[in-house]
Amino acid sequence: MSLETLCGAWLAVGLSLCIYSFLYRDNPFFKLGEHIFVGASVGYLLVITYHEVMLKKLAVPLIEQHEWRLIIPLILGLLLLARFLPRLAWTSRLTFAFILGVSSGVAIPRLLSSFVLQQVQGTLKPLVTVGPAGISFGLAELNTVLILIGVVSVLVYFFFSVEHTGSVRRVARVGSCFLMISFGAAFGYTVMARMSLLIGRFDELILYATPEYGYATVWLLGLVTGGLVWWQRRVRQAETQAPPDGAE
Amino acid sequence: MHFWQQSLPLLITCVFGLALVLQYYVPHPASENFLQEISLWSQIIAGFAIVLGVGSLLSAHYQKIARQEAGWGYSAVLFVSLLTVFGAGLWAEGKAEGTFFGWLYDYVLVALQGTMFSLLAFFVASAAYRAFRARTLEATILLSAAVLVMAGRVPLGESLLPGIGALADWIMTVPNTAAQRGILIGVSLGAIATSIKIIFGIERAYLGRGDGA
Amino acid sequence: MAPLPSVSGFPDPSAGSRHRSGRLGWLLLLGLVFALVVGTKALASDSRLTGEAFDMPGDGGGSIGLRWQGNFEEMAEAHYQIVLSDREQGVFQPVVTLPANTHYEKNRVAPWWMSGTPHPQAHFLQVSTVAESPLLNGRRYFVKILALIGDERFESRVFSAVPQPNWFQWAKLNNFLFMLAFSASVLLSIRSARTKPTLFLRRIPGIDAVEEAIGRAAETGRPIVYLTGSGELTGRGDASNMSTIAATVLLGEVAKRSAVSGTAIKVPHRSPIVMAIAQDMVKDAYRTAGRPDGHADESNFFIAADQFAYTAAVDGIMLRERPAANFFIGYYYAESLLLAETGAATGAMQIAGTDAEHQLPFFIATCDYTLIGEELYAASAYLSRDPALVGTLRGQDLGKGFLLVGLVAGTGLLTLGDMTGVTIWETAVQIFHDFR
Amino acid sequence: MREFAVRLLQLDRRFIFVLMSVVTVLPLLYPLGLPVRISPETRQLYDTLERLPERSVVLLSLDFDPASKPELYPMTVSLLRHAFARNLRVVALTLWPAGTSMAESAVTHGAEEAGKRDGTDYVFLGYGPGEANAIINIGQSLTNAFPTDYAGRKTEALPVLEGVRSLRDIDYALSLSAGFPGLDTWYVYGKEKYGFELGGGCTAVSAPKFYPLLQTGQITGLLGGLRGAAEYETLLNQAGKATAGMDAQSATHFLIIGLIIVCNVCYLLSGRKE
Repeated sequence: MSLETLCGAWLAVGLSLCIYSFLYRDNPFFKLGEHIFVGASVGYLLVITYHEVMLKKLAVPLIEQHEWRLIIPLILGLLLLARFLPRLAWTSRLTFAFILGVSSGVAIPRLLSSFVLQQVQGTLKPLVTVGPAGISFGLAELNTVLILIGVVSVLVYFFFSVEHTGSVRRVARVGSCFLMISFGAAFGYTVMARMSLLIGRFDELILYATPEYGYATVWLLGLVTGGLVWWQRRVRQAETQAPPDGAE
Repeated sequence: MHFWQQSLPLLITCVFGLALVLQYYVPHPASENFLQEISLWSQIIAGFAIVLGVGSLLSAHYQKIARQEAGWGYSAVLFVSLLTVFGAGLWAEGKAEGTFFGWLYDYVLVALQGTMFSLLAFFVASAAYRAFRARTLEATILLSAAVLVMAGRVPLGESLLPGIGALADWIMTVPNTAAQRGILIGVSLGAIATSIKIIFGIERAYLGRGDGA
Repeated sequence: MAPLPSVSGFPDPSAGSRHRSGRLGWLLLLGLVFALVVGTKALASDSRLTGEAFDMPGDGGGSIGLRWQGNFEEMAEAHYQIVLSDREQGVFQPVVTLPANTHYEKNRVAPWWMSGTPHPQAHFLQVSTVAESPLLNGRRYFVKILALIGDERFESRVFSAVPQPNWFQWAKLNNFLFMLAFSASVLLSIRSARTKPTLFLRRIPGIDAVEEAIGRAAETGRPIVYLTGSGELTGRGDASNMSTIAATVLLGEVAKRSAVSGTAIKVPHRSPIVMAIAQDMVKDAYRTAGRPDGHADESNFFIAADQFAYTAAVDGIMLRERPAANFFIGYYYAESLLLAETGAATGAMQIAGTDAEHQLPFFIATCDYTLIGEELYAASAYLSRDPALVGTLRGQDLGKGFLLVGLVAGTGLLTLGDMTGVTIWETAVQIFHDFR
Repeated sequence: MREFAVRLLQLDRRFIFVLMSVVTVLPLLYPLGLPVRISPETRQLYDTLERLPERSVVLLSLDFDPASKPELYPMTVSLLRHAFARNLRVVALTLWPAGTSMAESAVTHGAEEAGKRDGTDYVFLGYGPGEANAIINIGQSLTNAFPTDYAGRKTEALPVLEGVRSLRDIDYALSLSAGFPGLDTWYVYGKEKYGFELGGGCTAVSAPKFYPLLQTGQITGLLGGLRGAAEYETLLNQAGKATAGMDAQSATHFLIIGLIIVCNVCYLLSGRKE
């Protein structure tokens, strides 16, 4: 194993454990990890923006291919950054105005087509099947009916111009049941996602706990735990001198 | 000044908004070229928007250091970590394969980001124990559906309770599809309505308050 | 040229123009479409293989359409070959060879306002390349249709058409009309909300819960914690804009009511921009409630932009101060669970409102009342009576109502049509279809 | 009894955290290897890829950052394996800046493993800024959106992009998405206008909202979360990270189900009081 991989493994484990120390309570290790995280993300974002956007999409075409029309987005982009200069801050509105105009204009017809017409089209189906054997109604048709009922009742639930009384109330109630089933499914899937992330991280931590990596996870777990105990003791001492005023 | 600060932005939004709405219905090459150009410009501006976002974040931390507020040391750590990654990235010309920049990405960024979000698994577990209660009919239906889907989408559930996988599939493809479709239609109409209001200058929160930014 | 086979029952060659006519006499605009489309094509006069070539309507140019009839479908192994040239007397290059019983126009996906009612025997093909190079706009192309049956070969006369770029995509006509109608309904509703401040909006049950929570705080003398979420108002049009605006509007209303009952309200923030707006809202609310001495700037305070630092601090506040009620309104990310769980553990009454659908399940499971998605906008419109909010809601309801009626009536008619064998409804519901 | 229930509910949450760790680690160390059933939406994606003729162009948009790596990286690996094994051309990119290096290394390693040549069999275009605008720009003209690929070569001259001028020339686009921009953005701003076949994978969090699009055929095939990735590995007969995680997934799900049940039993016993 190369030295780079070994150092990397120790660093990754150390930082991961700093973050996990939040499970005990908010503490300096977590704060350290969190700030390194934010700093590294921002640094990475800047590098990618510089190379992939500023250089490749702007500077190279502008300087090497003389595509002068790209001066317009350059100016609009610089106006955006004028936000940092209090006296010129208002000029950034021109760029915001451009971005908002473009994104709103582009969105309207496309959303109508993708999520309104297509979705209505997908719901508009005959509720029975007419075949050579006559009219039939099976499981597939039952599902079609259920989807229609679900879509209609959810739309009624989110209808605010009509009082929910009588039959409207009953339909809206059905809508809320459909919503709750769907949110339940979403709940289950979200749990699934969170667990997958945990499994992914633990998988790596277990790998780094092997002898090849010098038992990185084991050693560092001990170190972080020891650090937490020491910190906790110091906080306790401080608390006995002053009234408690900490996190939970 | 009022024209430059208030009316001109509204005009720009309105003109570009309407132009891009109409562009959709016009297949003529002139209109297609316009779309291509605008989308390229927007991509470049998006790059500057990232810089703007980063800048506002950093200015908050910079002030913390300048005023030596509580915990300013952490903000300093943030700057050190930022400069390290940024410097390494420029040195490596943005290439990650086999560089120090790539090493930082693999062992710092990937590890930290992954871990940060995996914390939530623990909180889901504790909330499941302490807070997810069937206090209303809605919550009861929700929790029952959640339990069925959770059991039906893992191999253990399917081998313990045959048929639960198919039931979970059905929940996803029928009641879930119906409800999500209702939401999708409603949300899309809402987004379209907001876009219309932006184009016609009724929704103008982006202009900010007063004469400041 | 090989002799043509004698055929019986050959369809009326004049069908080409007849099937164009819309028989329902729909909108005047649609009539105009037909007139335009019909005007662009040349009719063929050959008696065996009849057809026509025309510029494809409503496209960006570079393609022509072919429509033809011949009754070789019954014969085994019959094929049609399309050949094309840019000179009438020039060399014709093959474009494509198709089995004779395919490419029927009736199977083509096109709306009735473009295709009319196709003849059952008519074939249709769109040609945009020949020998791998694209057709050029403004140049006249000549086409022949060949019928190949074994060794025999029948040829149509030469048709011609000029591909042109067009200025309107007719397939998107229904989308265009919906767009106009919906825009009008939103804008007109906002106008009528301005002139008629009493425009009806239903009172959603969540509003009662809001009032109950404020009442409970007044009884117990403990504060209210109100979170405006993790949304930003940077003006970049983020997904969180709508709910963050609604959160600040609703904050104003909650502040008004709590000022009257003398309850303290605490609003910790993640975004300085949102905080500045929230301060204005609370100040206005205190003034309206006749308590200009209330300290709006003290109730709003900034904590940290970092997600977990903010969450830990707010959790600390909830545990220390034991608020009577917690409001989680606005846009939320993963912190929702941590906040709502801690709040639930303190026994506070909890009300959530968000359109962040991925966080809704957690709020519903941990809070006493949750405003779901659009209910949040409705609550802020109902309480504030801001015409722009009320009008938008009304405009959206009109759109939803139209789709609702379309869905119910359309399904009913389609089902009835299927049972009775009437196909007209399948055509009619195409106004809800998305064509490309 | 009531008091006991209340006390039980107030158990320190750190106890649950330890329980959670144990339940996750044990199956990772001692796997059971329970079989994974294939869901129809995974099958659909597999079949679509299987039906494409050789040298068809597959666009792979890796729209995620390291936070979703455990869920979406195994999918990336499987899809690349499948596409390369079928001898399809792969055009990869990302709409998420933070995922750029991860996407690059995934594509490079996948190609190395299959012995594919950069520029001829596959290309990594890099990061496309501007979310929806990036998609529209590629839809209008690929060389306009990406004059050069990630390595800085002119895209016009690359053999892998021969005959590919815009999204209209893509045979199957796959977006592996962790949020916005993602699969739905690819539909609204891509397929809606440029009409290519679209499918993809997503984190489990966003899976439920894609079902309405599956039902209408707006998207062809969907891999939902780690489970979807495991199903795809099963279809390819190449068990990987996702399959290995399935037992732990089973265990954690049943732990959560158990906790919800205990919580509600205690809630009932405590007389529905907080």
